[in-house]
Order: sequence, then C-alpha cells, then structure tokens
Amino acid sequence: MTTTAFDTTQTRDWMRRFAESVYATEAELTELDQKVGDGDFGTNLAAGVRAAGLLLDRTGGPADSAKELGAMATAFLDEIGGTSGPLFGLLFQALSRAAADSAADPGGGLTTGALAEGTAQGLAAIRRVGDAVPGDKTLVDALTPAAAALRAAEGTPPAAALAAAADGAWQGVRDTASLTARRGRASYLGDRVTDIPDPGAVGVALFFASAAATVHTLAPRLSTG
Amino acid sequence: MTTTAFDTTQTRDWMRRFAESVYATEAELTELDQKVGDGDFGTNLAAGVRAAGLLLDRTGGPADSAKELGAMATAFLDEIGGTSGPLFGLLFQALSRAAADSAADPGGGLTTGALAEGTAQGLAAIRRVGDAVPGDKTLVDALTPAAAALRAAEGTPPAAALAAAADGAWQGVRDTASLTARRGRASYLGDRVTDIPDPGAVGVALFFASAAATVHTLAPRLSTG
Amino acid sequence: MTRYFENGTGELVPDALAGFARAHQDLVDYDLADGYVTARHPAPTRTVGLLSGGGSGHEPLHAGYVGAGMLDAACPGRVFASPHNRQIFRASRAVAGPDGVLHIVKNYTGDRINFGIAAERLADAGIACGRVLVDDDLASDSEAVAAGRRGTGATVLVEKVLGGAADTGMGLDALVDLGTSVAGRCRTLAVASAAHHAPVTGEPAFELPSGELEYGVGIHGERADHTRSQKQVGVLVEDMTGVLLDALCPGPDDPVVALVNGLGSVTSLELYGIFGELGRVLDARRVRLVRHLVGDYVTALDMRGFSLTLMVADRTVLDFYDAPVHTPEWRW
Amino acid sequence: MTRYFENGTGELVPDALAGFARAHQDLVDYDLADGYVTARHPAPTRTVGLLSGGGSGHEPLHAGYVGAGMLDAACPGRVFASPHNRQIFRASRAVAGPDGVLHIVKNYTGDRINFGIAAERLADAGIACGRVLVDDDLASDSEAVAAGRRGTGATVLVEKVLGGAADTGMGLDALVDLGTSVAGRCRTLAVASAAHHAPVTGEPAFELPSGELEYGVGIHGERADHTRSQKQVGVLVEDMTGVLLDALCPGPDDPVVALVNGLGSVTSLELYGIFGELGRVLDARRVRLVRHLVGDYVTALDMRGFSLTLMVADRTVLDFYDAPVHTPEWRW
Ligand SMILES: Nc1ncnc2c1ncn2[C@@H]1O[C@H](COP(=O)(O)OP(=O)(O)O)[C@@H](O)[C@H]1O
Ligand SMILES: Nc1ncnc2c1ncn2[C@@H]1O[C@H](COP(=O)(O)OP(=O)(O)O)[C@@H](O)[C@H]1O
Ligand SMILES: [Mg+2]
Ligand SMILES: [Mg+2]
Ligand SMILES: [Mg+2]
Ligand SMILES: [Mg+2]
Repeated sequence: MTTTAFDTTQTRDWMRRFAESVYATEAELTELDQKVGDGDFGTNLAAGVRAAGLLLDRTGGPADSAKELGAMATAFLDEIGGTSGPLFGLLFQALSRAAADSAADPGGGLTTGALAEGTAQGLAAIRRVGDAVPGDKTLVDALTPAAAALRAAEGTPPAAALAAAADGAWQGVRDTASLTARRGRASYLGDRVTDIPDPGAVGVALFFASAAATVHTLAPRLSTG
Repeated sequence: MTTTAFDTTQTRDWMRRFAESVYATEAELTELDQKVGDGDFGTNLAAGVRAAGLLLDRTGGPADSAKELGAMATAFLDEIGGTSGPLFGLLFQALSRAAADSAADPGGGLTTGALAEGTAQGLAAIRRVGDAVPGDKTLVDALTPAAAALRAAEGTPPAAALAAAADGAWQGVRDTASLTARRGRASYLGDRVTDIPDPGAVGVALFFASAAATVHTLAPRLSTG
Repeated sequence: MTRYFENGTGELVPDALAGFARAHQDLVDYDLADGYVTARHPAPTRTVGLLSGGGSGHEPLHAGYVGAGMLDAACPGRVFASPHNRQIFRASRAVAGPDGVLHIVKNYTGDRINFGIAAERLADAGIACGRVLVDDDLASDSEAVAAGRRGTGATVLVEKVLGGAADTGMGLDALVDLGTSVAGRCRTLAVASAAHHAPVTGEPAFELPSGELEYGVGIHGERADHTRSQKQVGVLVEDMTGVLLDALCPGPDDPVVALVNGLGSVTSLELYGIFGELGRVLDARRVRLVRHLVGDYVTALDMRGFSLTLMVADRTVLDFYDAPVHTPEWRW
Repeated sequence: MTRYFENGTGELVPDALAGFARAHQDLVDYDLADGYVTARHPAPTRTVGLLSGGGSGHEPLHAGYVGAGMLDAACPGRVFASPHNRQIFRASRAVAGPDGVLHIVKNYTGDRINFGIAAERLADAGIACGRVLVDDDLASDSEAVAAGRRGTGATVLVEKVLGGAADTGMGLDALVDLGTSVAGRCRTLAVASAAHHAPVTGEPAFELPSGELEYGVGIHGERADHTRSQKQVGVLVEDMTGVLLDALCPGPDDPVVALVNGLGSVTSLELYGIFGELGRVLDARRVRLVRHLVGDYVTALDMRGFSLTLMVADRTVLDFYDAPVHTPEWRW
C-alpha cells in the first residue's frame, strides 16, 4: 500500500516530522544565517511550521495529502514574511496542487510522479519570483538536485524517491559551502564568507529528509569531510 | 635657604611634579573612579593641571609662590567642572592667599606656617561648600590628616612638613578603603563597594607627595597590607 | 531575556506595536489582526495612498513616519524579516485612494518578493498599485551583487518627499516617476564599530576586533564586505563623503540634503560631531548643503554605527521635503 | 578610538557642540569661548531667563531643549562632569531677564557646587538668581545617602513646565516655588541590562553577568546598590511602577504624566513595549495617565537601560506642559 502513493497519514507524519526537524535544528539554522545573513532564517521557518500547525488545529485537520500540503502553503504564503517564507510557500503550493491532481487519478494519494511534478513546478515558481539561478548560493541549489532525483525516481515508491531527493538536496547544501553568494543577504559579504552552507538550502534538505525520519541535528550532514 | 620657606622655584617645581604625577597616574585614577564613581576623576584632575600650565604660559609665568598657586586656583575654579575641580580650586586659592600673606612678612616665601594656615582654610572652605565630614569617604579624609600634620610641623622646614602631610594624606587614603561612602557618586552604591579607596583623597595625597618627588604609580601606596 | 527588555522571544514586535499604538492614538490606528498601522488624519487632497514596510528593528522606520504629510500605512514584519504579503495586501486595500496605492520598497529580496505578491493580489482586486524601489546603499553597488544596491537611509527622504507630493493630489504615475527619480539621486554609506545584538540570543551578531570598523555594513547585521581600522572620525567622514560625492556628482548649484543617521546605539554626541565633520568636508568641496537631518532615522536594532546619506535635490523636491509633516517621529 | 567615533579623547563634547550649533543655527547660538548654548527666539514675555546644565553624555539634555518654550541657556560640562562655574556665570549673565535667572539643577554634588559658586558670583554682580533642585531618583532615596536623591529623568518635565510658566511672564520667586513643587511630585527609577562604554577606554563601565539587571542605576554609570535577575519586562515594569506609585501616592483624580526614557542603546521597540506595560499597570490601578513621552530624553551615553518617571500634575501644570515648544529636540 505504501509502495505506490503516500496516504493522508503518511503525508501528515512527514509534515509533523518536518516541523519537529525545524524546531530541533532552529538554533543551528540561526547560527548559519548569522554567519551568512541576518540570523532569522531559523525563526522564520519555525514560525511557518507553527502557523501551519495552528491552521490545521483551527480547521480540524486535513482530509487528504493535498490539504495537508495546502495548509503549509497557506501558512507560509499568508503569514510568513522574510525572503524564504513565501518561497517555501510556493513550493508547498505546487506540491499541494500536484497532490490534488494525482488524488483524482485512479489509485489516488501522493505518488512519486506528483511529488516530482510538484517539486519541479515549485522550483520554477521560486526561480520566477526570486530570480536566482543554480550557483547563486540559495535554496535553489538544494531544490534543483532534489527535483532531478524525484524525476529520475518516477516509478519507484515515494519513500525511496524522497530519500533520493533528500540525498540530492544534502549534496546541494554541501556544495553551497564553497560558493560565493550572488543573491540574498549573503551576497553583500563578497568573498568574506566561505565554507558556510546556505541556510535556505538546508531548509529544503530538511523538508525532504523528514519524509523518512526527523532530523535532530545538522552537524553530521553539513560536513564535507 | 630652603630650610625656612619655599621660594618661587621650589613652589613651581612642586606644581610641575604634581602635574607630572597626575598625568602618570591618570589611568589608575580613572580605574578607581570607575569602581566607586563615574570614571572621570583622572580626566578632571589632568584637565586642571593642564589648564594651569596653559594659564602660566599665557601670562608669562609667575613672579612668586602665591601667583604659582594662584594660577592653579584660577584654572581649577574657572575652567574645571565636576565635583572635585572647584574643591581643589578652593584649596589652591587658600594656599595662594596664605602664601601672599607670608610673602609680605620678613623672610618672605612659602613657610610651613603659611602652608598650615592655607591648608586649614582650604579644608574649611571645602567642607563649607561640599558639606562633607571626615568619614564620608571623600577627599576631606585625606585633607584633614594633612592639615593636622602641617599644623604639628610648624617650625620645621616646608619640605619636612609637606612630607609629613603626604604621609598623613596617604594614611587617610588607605583608611577610606574600608569606609562606606555617604557623599559623592560612590554613596549611591551603598555597601557594594568596599576596599576601594576614594579617588579624590588620592588626588590630595598626590598633591602633597609631589612636593618631594613625582609619583609614578599609585599601587604601592594604596595597599594596606 | 539577557539584554533585551521583552516578554519573550517573538513578543518584541507585537508588544512594541501595541504600545506604539496607544502612545500615538491621536495620530495612528493599528490593525491588530493584520498587523499594520494607518494614519488617522491623512490630507483630504491625497488621491493615492502611500504605503511602506519592511522588517522591524529599523525604528522609527516605518511606523514612526505614518501620519499627515508622510505615509498612510506601514507594514512592519518580524525583526529583520519582510512583512508577509497578506499584511501588505490588506493594508494597501485599506489606504488606497481613488488613484490607487504606492508601495515604497527597500531593495531587499524578501521585501521585493512579498510586495510583489501583494501587488499581484491588488491587481486582481482591481486596485492600481505602483512601486518605488529605494536602492541607495553604495556598499552593495557591485557587479557581484546580483540583487543590486540595498535600500537603507534614503528611504526616509523618499517617504518625506513623496508625502509632500501626494498631499498636492499628484497621481500614481507621477508619484512613481518622482520617487524613482529621487531614489536615484540618493546614496548612502554605513559603518559600524560594533554589531547589534541578536534578540534571540542577546549576543552580538558578529564580532569585530577592537579598533576595527565594519565599512559598508547593512542595516540587518549583514557584515560589510571588508573591515578597516578605525581612524579619527574627521578622516573617516572625509573618506565616506568622497565616495558618496563621486557616485552622485552634484553640480555646483545643486541643492544637497544630508542625513546623518544613527544605527542604534551611537550617541547623539557622536552624531553631531559627525555632522560637523560632514559640513566641513562639503564646504571645502563647495557642495551646497541646504537641508540636513541628524538623529536615529533608520536603525539596525542596537548596532553601534552610523550612515551618511546624500540626496541631490532640486527646487520641487525641496518644496515637498519642506512641506508640513505630523507623524509620531517627524514633525514640522 | 575603539568604539566611539571621535577625533580623540576630550574632543567628543566640543566637536559635538560645534556640529549641534551648525545643525540648529536657526534655533540656538553657541558661545564657543565660554561653551554655552542660548536660545535665539525666546518669548518676549519672559522676565526670567531659564538655565540648566550638567555633565555631557545625557543628550538631548540639556542643549537639545534650548529654544522657545523651554530653556534660554544650557551649560554642558565635560562627559559626566558638571560645568564649571565661570561657564554658568557667563551664561546666566547672558540670559538673565529683568527679574533675573533661574537655575534648574540636578541634585549632584558637583552640579550643586558649581551652580552654587556661580550663584554667589551672580549675587555679587547684582543679578537675581533662583534655584530649582531636581531630585527625583528613588534609588538614592535612603538615609545612607547624605547627598539626597539624584536628579534624573524628571529634569525634562521640570524644564518643560517651567518653560511654559516663564513664557507667561511669571516672576523668579513664583517660578522657584512652582519648579520646586513640580520636582517634588516626580519620581524616577532606572534599570540597565548593560553598562555604557567609557569614552576613554571604549570598555564597559562595569560588567553585569548575563541575565542580571542593575536595578536603580544612575545616569553616569554609577552602579545601582543591587542587581536582580532579569524578568519578563511586564513583571519588571509592574514592580517598578508599584514602587513609584508608593512614593507618590497620586489620588484617583490626580492627572499623571509618564516618561518612558531610554538611557542610550535600548531600542525603540523595547521602549514602546515598556510603555504598553506601564499603561496596563496604571489602568489596572486606576491611575489617570493623561500625558506621556516615549523616547531618549535623558541618556547615559550608550547605556542599555531605561527609566520610568511619573509626575503628579494638576490643571496648571498640564497647561504649562502643553504650551508650545520649539527646540532642537522637542517641538509641538
Ligand atoms: N533570490 C533568491 N531566490 C531564492 N532563494 C533566496 C533568494 N535570496 C535568498 N534566498 C534564500 O533565502 C534564505 C534566507 O531566508 P530568510 O533568512 O528568511 O530571509 P532574509 O534574508 O530576508 O532574512 C537564504 O539562505 C537563501 O536560501
Ligand atoms: N561632598 C563632597 N565634599 C568633598 N569632596 C567630595 C564630595 N563629593 C565628592 N567628593 C570628592 O570628589 C571626588 C570625585 O570627583 P569627580 O570625579 O571630579 O566628581 P564627579 O563625582 O562629579 O564625577 C570623590 O572621589 C570625592 O573625593
Ligand atoms: Mg535571514
Ligand atoms: Mg567622577
Ligand atoms: Mg531577515
Ligand atoms: Mg563626573
């Protein structure tokens, strides 16, 4: 059953683990954003998952995967400012839309195909709005390999596909460490900051990785050694 | 010749050594006033001796001890604010007046009698204006034993009398360390500050001690051990 | 709760807004649900609502400039995070005039994105919306920075000039043109001798060795792209002013407006000393300094630094700048 | 030159005054030789000149309040050192009216001594001189402090009220009585979460363990007589307000004026948050809060703290408080 599509419970568990991962690593994210930005990325991301949780409490919880992801989209788009808030919102919105489409298909649920399609659409929207290209040292650098991994994994079960997406995202995160930022606050620092991965990219990796398990600490995943 | 009275050169040397002592210990005085006050005593005292020096440069220097002390009085009274500035000015004013009186006497110069009289008058003026009594942890606690020592030394040469005054003043300084301040900024601290001598009292001791030699550092003179 | 006086993390901004709204209830209204501030007594002659916003931590920007003669609404985000688009959308709808609403946006990715989404929603709702982008920060004027120059101190000058213009009944397109032109004639440079403290941790956002200056610092604790050693303030101001003038090249008859702006915890003694040095440098270079502001106008929490902004004006701009204003933090 | 932007030790104050004088040349004159600031446009109805002064480092106090409706002259001393008597004497002579000059003096030994000597010299010169002593600081209200309560935040309220009164042509004795009565109905309490930095060394004047508050701190970096652990600001403000009200005991119909004052580097976010808490506490205790000020009015260089001042007013006092004022830092 879990082989072909995520059901509502699985999607909900994923989102809950994502929230847990964000809370658990908030301090580490803050520290990263202090080094390359203004130190609020952890707070912004935590505010987003908290707002989504509150939204679901108020509405009595979702009936399906699309609504679970839709709550995330609404929370991030409507309640969270900052640079990353609405960008994550766009990703969740695209995933929710893809989930709704695939639910209409026979078999229903959140398939790997829907995940691949939603992530690709989300990435495209993020690039349209934020104007970043791969290599600018932004969350795009984690989302691009994640989207590619999902596309390549079409046909495999969502759990395996998301694990591959997470691997790609983490690699993307580690690759950002050696980049000079051209977008976002880190860009103002020129070459002064090196060897620090981009916090937004870490947020993307956390999202995919939480499909399998909660991430309690970033440190081991960031070391390139 | 130097046995009965200070001549102009001796008084001038004394004032110059006092200025030198103040500059040399300014940082230590600052540190003391930071502990029990607001940290500006060293700066205020240094500004006073500098203003006196500039005044003498402008007027072409003094013709006698009274004028040398008078320049100090004018500088401190007219140019230096803060609590201690005008109080030191009052001391110098009284000493200058006593020096002028004794210069009119046969033998002339700055006698031990004049020093005793001037210091006593200065102390009285300081107590009138500042309202402090011995034991309040102020410069009065150094000036009172200095005045007593000078009075007791009448008949001895000024150098010896001033050495006795300096000894008395330093003892007074060390005694202030165990007092709880009732006047000046230190009084707001209640019992929080102990074992720190009063900076203003140190200034008084510096003045008398400089009659014999420049004081290059406070530390050895402040330790009660 | 180690350094900031607050009720807990995340309460700093809402608690401040509640207190601000009570303190200035004669001048502003505060929409608690959507978190924006509006002017109670806008000029009846206005046909366009003026709105700005951005991350909090830059007070008095922007809420302190809501009122007659300046902004109709301000949308404060969380500390150093741009407001969300719903906030901007709702506030815009509340203050739009018959000729729409003008967004004054500091050039930061987050602000651009959120104001951009709000603008889409406004278009959808049939409300005309224009944008003036402020991008005065010289330190980020580099090929390597794809996002372009940051918006900083000039924002208050642009808000004041546009406020004066809007009060004459000027329409949306003309305001966009005017604002864009004014913003283009402003440049700013900022330095810091110590970082601000992060509210969450109470610790300095970055460490500066004693005697070093962060030269070209941003207003969110983004470090500058280099440090330099601290010099006498006269030398420092001369250097900074030279760079600003090279970028702006005012003609000998151009009236110039200067803003000497404290970033948080630099003392008023220092700011006036800096203004004195700036005046001397401009006099020596025969620049016509016709107006000036000295104080904390656009801060970065409690950062220990200052920024210099120069604006090349003209008669029209000066008239709008001189027009009456009555907001919580700016009045004449 | 490690933290302060200055040209060298000892130049901070004169450089600032020169810049201040240029920045506000429409409002004030600066006597360079004697180091005092005078108002250019005092009300012609005044018969008494109002003068205040004290150590520098408390800006905008006092020079920022020189102008129409407030002070006729201010005498700034060196940082945290009272002005010298010659400065006070000359400034007093310059602004004395037909009915003399009134000195508004914060209760500090140094200020009392220097204003005292100046008063003697004025008497000698045949100029009538009165004194209002401001001593509002509750933390120094103790038998053990022979010097009496310090003068702090209330100074600006006393200066504003006396300015309004002087503009009506009130004579010297009546002004002394009014000022003394107003000062007697003001109490202040100040706390700090970090010390100011000494200009000479650039180092904090004292070290506070993280999470500790200096409770009852002075405005010169005199430490308080004790520390306490930092609490939520709501709890802190409730405690402080309770102590102030116990000292002042306003009746249910007494109008009360509040000043929420930043000591240097506390942010505007925090000050408005504090005002919000203060408002809540006063409402709960049914105290009639009729006027308030929120901002940096009396600072202690870059100290990270704030003070709360309450003044029990009456109709007359409020009228003077509300009277027009036009100074560099206060205008309505
Ligand atoms: N133009 C952009 N496009 C995509 N992502 C971006 C862009 N600019 C910044 N980001 C991402 O946003 C992250 C920072 O988010 P956040 O801290 O919320 O924003 P802010 O910079 O407004 O404080 C960066 O780490 C980066 O991944
Ligand atoms: N009432 C007083 N009478 C005599 N001396 C005093 C009195 N109050 C303070 N002092 C002296 O003044 C000294 C401090 O001087 P200074 O630092 O110039 O003054 P301030 O306290 O104004 O900064 C103290 O150390 C003390 O000796
Ligand atoms: Mg950030
Ligand atoms: Mg002192
Ligand atoms: Mg941010
Ligand atoms: Mg002092």
